[in-house]
Formats: sequence, C-alpha cells, structure tokens
Amino acid sequence: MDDPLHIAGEAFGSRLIMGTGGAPSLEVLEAALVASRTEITTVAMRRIDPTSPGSVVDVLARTGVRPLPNTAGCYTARDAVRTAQLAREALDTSWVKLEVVADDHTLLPDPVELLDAAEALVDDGFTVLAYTNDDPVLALRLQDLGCAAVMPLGAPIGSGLGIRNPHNISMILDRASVPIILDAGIGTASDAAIAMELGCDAVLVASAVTRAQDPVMMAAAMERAVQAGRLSHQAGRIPRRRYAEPSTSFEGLADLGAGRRP
Amino acid sequence: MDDPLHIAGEAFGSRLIMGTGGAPSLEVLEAALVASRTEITTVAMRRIDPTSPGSVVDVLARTGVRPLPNTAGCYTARDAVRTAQLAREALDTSWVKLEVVADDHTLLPDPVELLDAAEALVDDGFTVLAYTNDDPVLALRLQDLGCAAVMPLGAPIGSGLGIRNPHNISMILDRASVPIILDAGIGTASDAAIAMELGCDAVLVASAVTRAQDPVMMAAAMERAVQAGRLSHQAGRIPRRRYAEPSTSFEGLADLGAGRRP
Amino acid sequence: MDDPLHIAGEAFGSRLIMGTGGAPSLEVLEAALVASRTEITTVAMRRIDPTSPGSVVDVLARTGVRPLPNTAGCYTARDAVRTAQLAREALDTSWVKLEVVADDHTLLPDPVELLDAAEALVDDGFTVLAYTNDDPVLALRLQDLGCAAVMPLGAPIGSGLGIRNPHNISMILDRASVPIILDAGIGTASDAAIAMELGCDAVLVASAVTRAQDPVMMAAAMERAVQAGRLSHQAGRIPRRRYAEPSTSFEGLADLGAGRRP
Amino acid sequence: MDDPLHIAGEAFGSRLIMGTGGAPSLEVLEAALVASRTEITTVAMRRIDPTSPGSVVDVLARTGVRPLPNTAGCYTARDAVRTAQLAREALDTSWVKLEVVADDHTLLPDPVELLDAAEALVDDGFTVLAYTNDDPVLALRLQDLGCAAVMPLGAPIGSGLGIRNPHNISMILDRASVPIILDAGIGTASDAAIAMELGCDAVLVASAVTRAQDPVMMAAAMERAVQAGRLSHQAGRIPRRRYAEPSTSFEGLADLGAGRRP
Amino acid sequence: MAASITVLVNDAHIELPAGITLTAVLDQLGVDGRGTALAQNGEVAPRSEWPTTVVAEGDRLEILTVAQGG
Amino acid sequence: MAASITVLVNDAHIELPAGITLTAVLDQLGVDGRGTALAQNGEVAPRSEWPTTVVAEGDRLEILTVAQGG
Amino acid sequence: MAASITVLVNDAHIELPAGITLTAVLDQLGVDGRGTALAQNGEVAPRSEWPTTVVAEGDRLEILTVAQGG
Amino acid sequence: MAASITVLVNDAHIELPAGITLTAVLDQLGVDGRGTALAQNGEVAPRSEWPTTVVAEGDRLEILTVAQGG
Repeated sequence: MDDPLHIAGEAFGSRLIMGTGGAPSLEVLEAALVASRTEITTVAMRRIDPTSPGSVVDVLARTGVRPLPNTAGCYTARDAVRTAQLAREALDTSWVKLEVVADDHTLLPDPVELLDAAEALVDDGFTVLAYTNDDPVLALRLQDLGCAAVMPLGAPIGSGLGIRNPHNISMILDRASVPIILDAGIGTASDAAIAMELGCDAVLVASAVTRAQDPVMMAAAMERAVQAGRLSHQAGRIPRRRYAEPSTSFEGLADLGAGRRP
Repeated sequence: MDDPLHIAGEAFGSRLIMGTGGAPSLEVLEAALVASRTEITTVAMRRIDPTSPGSVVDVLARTGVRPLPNTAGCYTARDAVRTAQLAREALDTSWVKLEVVADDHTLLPDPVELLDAAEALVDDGFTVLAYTNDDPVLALRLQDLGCAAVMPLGAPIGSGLGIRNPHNISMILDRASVPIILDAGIGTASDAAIAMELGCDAVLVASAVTRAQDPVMMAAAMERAVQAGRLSHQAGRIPRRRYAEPSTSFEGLADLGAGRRP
Repeated sequence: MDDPLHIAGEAFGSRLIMGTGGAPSLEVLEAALVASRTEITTVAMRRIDPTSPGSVVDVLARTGVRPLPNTAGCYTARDAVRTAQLAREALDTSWVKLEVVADDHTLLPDPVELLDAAEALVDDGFTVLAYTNDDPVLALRLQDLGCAAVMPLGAPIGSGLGIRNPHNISMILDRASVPIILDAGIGTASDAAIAMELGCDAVLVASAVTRAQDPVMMAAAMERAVQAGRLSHQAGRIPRRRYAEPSTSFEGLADLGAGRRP
Repeated sequence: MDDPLHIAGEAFGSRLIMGTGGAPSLEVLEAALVASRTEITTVAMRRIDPTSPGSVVDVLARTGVRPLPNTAGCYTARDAVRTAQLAREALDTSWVKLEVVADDHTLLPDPVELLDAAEALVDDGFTVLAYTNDDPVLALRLQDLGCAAVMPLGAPIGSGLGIRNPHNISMILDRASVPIILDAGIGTASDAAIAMELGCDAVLVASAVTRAQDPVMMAAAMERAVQAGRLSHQAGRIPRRRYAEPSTSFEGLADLGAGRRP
Repeated sequence: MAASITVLVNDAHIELPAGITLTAVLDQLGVDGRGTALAQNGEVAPRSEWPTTVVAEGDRLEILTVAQGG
Repeated sequence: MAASITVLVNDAHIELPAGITLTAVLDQLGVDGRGTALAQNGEVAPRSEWPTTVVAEGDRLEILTVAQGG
Repeated sequence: MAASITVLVNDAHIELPAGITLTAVLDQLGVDGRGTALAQNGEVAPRSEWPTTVVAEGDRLEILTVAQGG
Repeated sequence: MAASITVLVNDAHIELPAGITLTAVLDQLGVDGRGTALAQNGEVAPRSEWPTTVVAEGDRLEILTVAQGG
C-alpha cells in the first residue's frame, strides 16, 4: 500500500472516508461507496424499522467497507457515550466518530460536552475520532485527551460551503500529532483537494456525494480529488509570484525581422 | 473514449494539456508527460543549439504525445504569424497555440496584436488556440474570428496565483461556442479542479508541473485534479446553504433517558 | 486643501466621484451629491425630453459640483468622439469620461474601439478619463496615449460585485503615471475602502449610491469609506502574521497564585 | 446622539473601541485616542513600574475616554476573576473585557475556562464583555450566561488577518440579543468597515492602530471606516448581479449616424 | 397458562410472554441480530448476555440497528 | 407668405419656417440652451454658430441635453 | 526602636516597619493611588480597607496599576 | 577552385561553398531535419523546397527547432 493513512495503528489505502447518510437508495449508496474506493464509512445507530426494505448492514457486508459508527443526534456527553457503547455491541467495533452537537440549526459541536464525552470514551477504551469545529484550541484539547483522530469542520454539516477558514485548519495542522480529517462542509471536489493540499490526512464527505445530482459520479470525483490534493501536497507546489515567470525561455528566440521585445 | 474533448473536430481522451517549458531535464519531462496522461503538449520554436544533448523531438516520438507549437516570445502579429508558419514546416501541423504578449514583465497578451494575428492565421488555414487574458469581450472576439479554442488565463504565466477572477471565466463560458481551455496561473491541483468545475473544457499547465519540487508527482496530481473537476462539474454539486442540513436523519433516534435535543 | 487629488493639473479635495445615473428623483440625487461631498459628477448626453420636470443642469448649478460628461451608450469610437464633442458644446468642458462598450449585456469596454477613441479625443484636445477593464496592458496603453486618468472597473457596471481582481488593479497601479480611478462594480462602502487601500487615487460610484435603499445615507457612507481607505493606505498598515502578537504585554503580569501561562 | 451604541444600558456615540496596547509612546497613544473619537478604551492591569515616566491614568484623565480593563495574560478562570476584581478596585468600574486564553502562541480563548470565568463574573455583579473565538455556539453560551456584549475575533490577536470567517460572524449575529463587537484580527480600515457591514454593533482595534506606521492617521482611518460600515449597513446595499446593469439609461440616446448597439 | 407482561419497545407498548429473554424478544419481533444493539432501561445490554437476560414487566427496551448516517 | 420646411428633430418630423436658424429652433421648441448641444446631419454644431446657422429642408437635427448618467 | 518586617512586594523582598498599613506602604513606595489595586496574599484588598489593613511579616503584596493593553 | 560565400546563420557568420542548397547547409551543420524549420531572409522556406533552394552571399538564415515551451 502506497502512502497509507494510519489511524490508531491501522493502515488504510484510501484517504477518503464516506458517510452513508443522505443517499436516495441503498443501491445508489452501494454504487457510490464502490466508486469512492473508500475503506471506511460512517453509519448511525437508529431504532429498527421493520418496514424498511434491505439494510445498510447488507451493503457493508457486500462492499467490505469498514463501518465507523457515529453519535449523530446526541446533545450531551451522556447520550453520546451511551450511543457509542450501543454501537460497539452492534458492530463489534470500539471505533467511534464522536459528535455532540449544540443545536440542530447549526449542528455545531458543544465544546464542553464534546470534551467530556471524548474523555469518557477514551477512558472506556474507545478509539475516538472526534468531530469538532475549526477552533485550534479545542482540536488540541481533543488530541491531548487521547483522541485517535481530530475531525475539524470546513463549514456546517451539509452546508456545502467548503472550507470557510483555511487558516484555522492550517493552525490545527501545525500542532497535530494525530491524523486531522476534514469533516463537514465539503461541497464539491475542489474543496476536498484544497483540504488535502492544506495538509489534512484525510477527508470525510457525506452529503456532497449522497445528495449530488449524480452521487456515483460525484463519488468518483471525490476519489480523484483526494488523490490530487494529496499528491499535490507532497509534490511541493511552485511559489506564488506577483508577476509572470516565462515557462518558455526567451533564449534562442528567432530574429524574424520585426520589432523585438520592448 | 469516454467524455472526449473535441477541438476542431478531433477527439482527445484527456482534458489536461501539458506544456514542456521549465522542466529540469528531458528525462523528468518525459516522465511527467507520461504521468500526466496528456495527449497534447506545447512546444516552442527556438534556434538550434548544437551543444544541447537530446531533443524534445525524441521525447515526443517516444511518448507519442501530439505537439502543439506556441508563439511564445512574440510581441507583434507579424512575428507570431511567421513563427506559426515555421512551426508548421517543422512539425507538419497547422495547429498553433497563439501567444502575442505586450511585455515580458506581465506576459499578458496585447489585445490588438492578438486579434490581428488570430485573423491572419485563421485566414492562412491554421487551427488557432488563442491564449488570452480573462476579458470576456476579447474572448468572444477571438471565437468570432474563427479560433478553434480560446485559452483565457487564470493569472499571469508562471505566477501560480490560481484563478484570480472566476467570475470572468464564468462569463466567458456563458458565451462560448468553442472549447475554453484555462491557461496560465495554475499553481496547484485544486486550481485545476476549480477551472473544470467552473465549466472549462480543459486545462493547460506548464510551470505548475515542471517547476514543482517533484514534477512527476505533480503531473499525476494534475491528471486526477482535472478528472475530479470534470466529474464534479457533471455530477451536479449540492447547493450552498447558510445553515446545517443533517446528513444523519433524526428519525428513529433512540431515547436513552438523557435530555433530548433542545 | 489637504492631500488633494490632481487630474490634468486641477486639484480636488474629494477623492470620491459620484455618478448621477440611477437616482429615483432629482431631489434624492441632489441630497446624495451633497452628502457625498463629491466635487465631480458624471452626466450623460441624451435627447431633450420636454416632459421631464426639472433638470440635472439645475442640480449641478445649485450644488456647484463639476459635471463630467460620459459617452455611455456608445459602441464605436466614432460615436464616442461625436458624443464627447457634443458634450463639450453643451457643458463648455473638454473633460470627458470615455466609455466605449462592446455589448449591453456586460457593458465591458471594446478594447480596440476604446483605444481608437482615446487617441482621437486626446488629439482633439480633450482631457480623457478612460473607463476600461482591469487589463494592465490596456490600462498602460491608455496612459501612454495621453489619457489624463485611467478608470479600471472592479466588476461589471451596476453588478455590485466589488473588486473581482485586486491583483490586476495592483499591477495597474504599479505602472501608473496618471491617476487611477476605480470605476464600476462597487457595491458597498468597504469595496470603496479596499480600492483606496490598494492605492487607487479615487473611486467612482453611481448605482451603489443611487440605487441603495437609502441613497443619501449610502452617499455619506461612501464619503467616509473613501477617506478611511485613503488614510489607511497612507498610514501604513501592520503586517499580516500567521500567529498572534499580543497587544497587551506580558511584562509586569501579576502573580495571583494560580497557574501561570503554560 | 445619533444612532448610539448601547451596552448594558449605557449609550455611546462612537462604535469604535480602541485598545491602548502597543503604542510607541503615551503621546502617540493620546493623539490616536483623540483621532479615533473613541469613548471606550481597553487597559490592562500590570505591576507598578516606578521607572516608567507618565501613566495611562493621566492619558485617560486628559482625554476623558472611559477605561475598560481587560484580563489579558490570564489562562484560568480563577486568574481572570481575580484580575477583574483588582481592576474594579483600581478603576472603580464593574465593566471588564474578559480574556482567558489557552496559550500565548495563538492567544485564542480557552472555551471551558472562559465560560467558567464569565459565569463567575456575572454572578459577582460585573458587566462582562467577553472576548471569544468565532464559534457561534460559544458566543451564544456567553450571551445566555449574561454577558453584556460578546466580542468574537476576526483572526488571532495582532495578526492583522482581517475577518477570516465572515460566515461565522454572520451566524453569531443571527442569534445575538446583546451587542456583538468584532475584536482582534483587524488589520486595516476596510476590515473594520466589513465588520460593520456584516452587522456588528462595534469594532475594537488595538495593534492595527497602535502599531501602524502612523498610528494617529490610522486612528482617523478607523473612525471613518466604522462610520462608513455602519452607514452602509443601514443604507441597504444594492443586490449583487452576475451581469451589468446600466447606470446610464439607453433611453434618449442620440442617433449620430454610426452603428447602433449590437 | 403462561402470564404475559407489557414492555415498552422503542416507545411502543408490546405484550410479551413473562420470563422472555432478550434473544427471544428479537426472535419474536423478527429482528435479525446483525448490526443490532439493545438498551434495557437506559443501560446497554451486552450481546453476550442477551440469551440469559430476562425482560420484566414495564421494562423499557431500545432496539437499535445500523442506519445511514453522515 | 413664409414657406415652411420639414425637419427631423430627434427622430420626429417637425414643420418649421424656412430660413430658421438653430437658435430660433431651440426658442420655438422652448428649449433652454443651458447644457444643450446640437448635431446637424450628424455633425456637431458649435454653440457659437447657432445664431447664424440656417436649417434646411430635410435636415436631421439631434438636440441633446445633460441627463443622469453613471 | 521600631521592629521591621520583610514583605514580598511584586516578587521583590522589601523591608518595612512593623504594623504598617497598606496605605502607608503605597506612600512609602511613592505610589500614586490612582488606578492602583492591591492583592494581599492572593486576595484582593478593597481600597476602602487600605487605611486599616496592617501588613504582616512574610506577606505577599501585588501592587498593580493601569497599563497599556489591547 | 570552389568559391565560398559568407552567410549569417542564427546571427553567426559562417563560410559556406557557393551554390550550396538549404538541405546541404543542414547536412554541413550536422542538423537533424526532424522538427526543424528554416527562414531565409525573414521568409519561411518550405521544407519541400530545401533541396532546390540555393543560398546566396549575405543571406540571413534562421534555423529553428522544437524546444521546451509552455
């Protein structure tokens, strides 16, 4: 595996994590997961619904993509911890994408509850990937508490506004000792490329793919965008210059009898 | 060939055009051309240099990439036309990337000379791909004169500043009836993705690849970025929203005994 | 007069030029002109309309603001020159704001016709203030032809999109030997401040004031914005830093018994 | 007093708050305070320095500007509360600008300590103006705790990076029931104008003025910028349009014999 | 004749035989155990204890499964 | 009895006395001369020549004035 | 003969007469009381109590004043 | 004894045999014809005419080839 992503000692070949939420059907979801080449996908815990045909469980089984349960819908540390514990029973995994939001209008994290939940889950043996805002202080606190990855947002969940504050993401990266996964806000492929160029270790997309007009094609776009951004980050871009720098040398220019350059 | 790019009736599988200028060696150039998967590459006409080892001609022969001669270094319509005619003899091609610049500090096109040269070359049977600034009026004039493609800049050549004025590029696309190829200014992979997401038909990169710290890796990055941007453009992105839109439904949320959402 | 603006040897105390177009009434126009403290205002030449009550002429007379006739609505050099000559007769002024547009959808200048008209008008003794796009090459040509001021746009007329390409404006300023007046595109007060901070010598606003919900209040806003931007440009701003720089010194910090800074 | 700013029941004529930190001398500070027309200025509490000539106290007395003590340099709620209490004794004021930072590299607030300090100070009868990051959740919590004003940053203190995330500031304003004062990050006059146009109630500047090359001139710039932004916000800007909207009507255009508009 | 109990399952009142185990509850409701978790009166019921855990009158059960989520 | 001529003023046909000067045309139309300009058959008519310039049958006159403009 | 005490004032050891009040400490140090605050052993000393508060051997005093701050 | 001529090739003076053709010039200079173009006195020399085009005393030749370019 070339240039793998390491989280909590495990290696992944893809740096794109896809969320399963928002897909119009399980068929589309499955095709998008395949097109995205993701190796990790987030799922939620919800009450059984006997009327629903098929199951995400079957999609996971067929595609072999590893599920990462989230705690979406939790407003308190207590609920988030309980939800993580239930997910551990359901999926036999101690990995959890921790979300503790403050309200359902912004879906922004509640800093105090988030820190409490992260601490409790780390204590309980979980591998915690923590969804957070783009505050460098909160990101560092989560890292110091023992989170396995920190997942700052680019913009509110589902907003498609891209990375509103690249400077904050960049400051988070400066002090990162665990993987930083850009989560939330991605609207289009270039947003994902920009995240990787900033130096993020991976990108999570859900709505941007599942709610695109053509989710499968957008999944393919995201797969390439994450690769493009990663390669570009590692290849070392040219510096920005105020004025032009010819890519074609003036040396050996022909004298064709007309005026030469001014 | 899936979703080909058509220029003057010919179809190309890649939407990335690579320039050959600026590469540290012919070996690196060749490897970058291969990594980029480009099918067209720009070259210049310069005086023979008996001391130079190897030749771009050999690289073209080995890689099979089609050369597109440019008129870089020309400040007048007269010089540009003469250079195009020489290139036609040298490479047995009537295709030309037309550049007529105003000064070597900005390398920005001279609008009047550019229009004159375009008209003369079209009259002389050339297939003209015209490098221009991002002025929607000039782009339309070039199209109306019979250019086969219009190549607006994102920023000055070699500046790496990206697309300074997406709104202008977008206005150019609104009235385009020939391919619009974003040329000049690309600094990194996400810039190329953004160009394609705006709706450009292709992207040309030279310095961004050849002068990157690792040109071959950057070529691979650009290849994916152009694909990512194209697919994303066609997949139909989600709308931008001011507030959050949950990707995880609240329906079926468990009642775990703690406070519910506010 | 403090820090006057000089155009063609004349000095002005205000660096804001207001256009008269778009105002809901002559009363509002007059009040806005007064609030703006402008000393120059653009007017158009149109056929007499015997049914129209009052006249811009009266507003000019009462406010004492100097009229600057424009050539709005002209698509050719010939029409623009003729219009300028008529305005000279009507207003006894050889000053003209030269506009030669390519189409009425973008209202962007036609570069070739614009250059022709500028040359003809300079030859005919006019003091030409030339409305242009933000192309540094075209701006330099107009300056070299003898224009008394160059007026690059920030964005299309009436679009309110602000300064789409500050980098181009900045390159224009680098080579300017005549006043550069930011014209078109201003939507709000901060846009005008930004123009002045870039180093522009003056700003022209029309729609941004006359079509605001409260034109008189917006005129007052623009007056202050232009001053703010000018003063700020001259005062020398602080450098941008990646990290914080305390404005409060840590020296002499009390020891209050709790933990000191980490 | 026209359009006053109300904080905790008191009215102020100026919407610019100036910090005293960073000025090269007390003379320059005094002149800048006068030029800024501010009515409130922040000060710190530090150990007496018998060697320092003159005192901020004298400057306050002469200018009549109301001091607002800050808790700069505090990393814990305990220290911040103690510092506020000392300032109350020193200046006979129960107003405090609360700062509790996480580290001296970013000077970003520590969310948990900040909330604790705010609660304790409100309980102790203080009028708390709380410096915070741009997290809409934290801003709402501070407001709900009884802070008299919330002061989100635009960028790190002293960085001069302007408003990095206008979308967050805008979301904070959507839910504000107390004055929102943009604090930290302002680098130049247009930044202050933008803050006011977003709808902020006031702006605080320190380094942007005191460390400018000419602090007194920059203070004058800021005074106008805040007015410009406020007036502009209230005047109701024109909508943004993709294409041009003529400010000069085409009606009554002369027929001068040449080609009419296309 | 077996007595029956009333249990609150996902907020719905359901009648079940007295002495029923969690495993049997899932069977009776036709729930496939894959990807499923159970909370009994707000406490997580470990999967290993489902076969031996008895449900009592008035118990609150939450039966959750994996669903689409961002 | 004075002969009359027909003149195209701002695209409208108007009947005027033969031999009328530009100054008299403006008077007759009630046009205040301030801020006004005249083109006769596509050529600018200098203000100083209005009193002495005679209008002929079929002439095209453009009478312009200052209007609001951006 | 008056006894003296040693007090830590802003981290510096200073010798002062025994029984000295806070007000007298400020006087002795030449500190203008305007914009000044005092903490004694980590606790805020209210201005109203300065004249009557006595300083003891080993006390830690913080004497603060208004300074430039952002 | 063959006469010789002096020709300006890419700004350098070169002595060549009188009557030499363009094709022979390239041979003599060791220039591989691939990707090569020729201008004679500012005019493009079509490749098809190289074998028959004779170079004269004082001619200006530009011999160009494909080079790296953006």
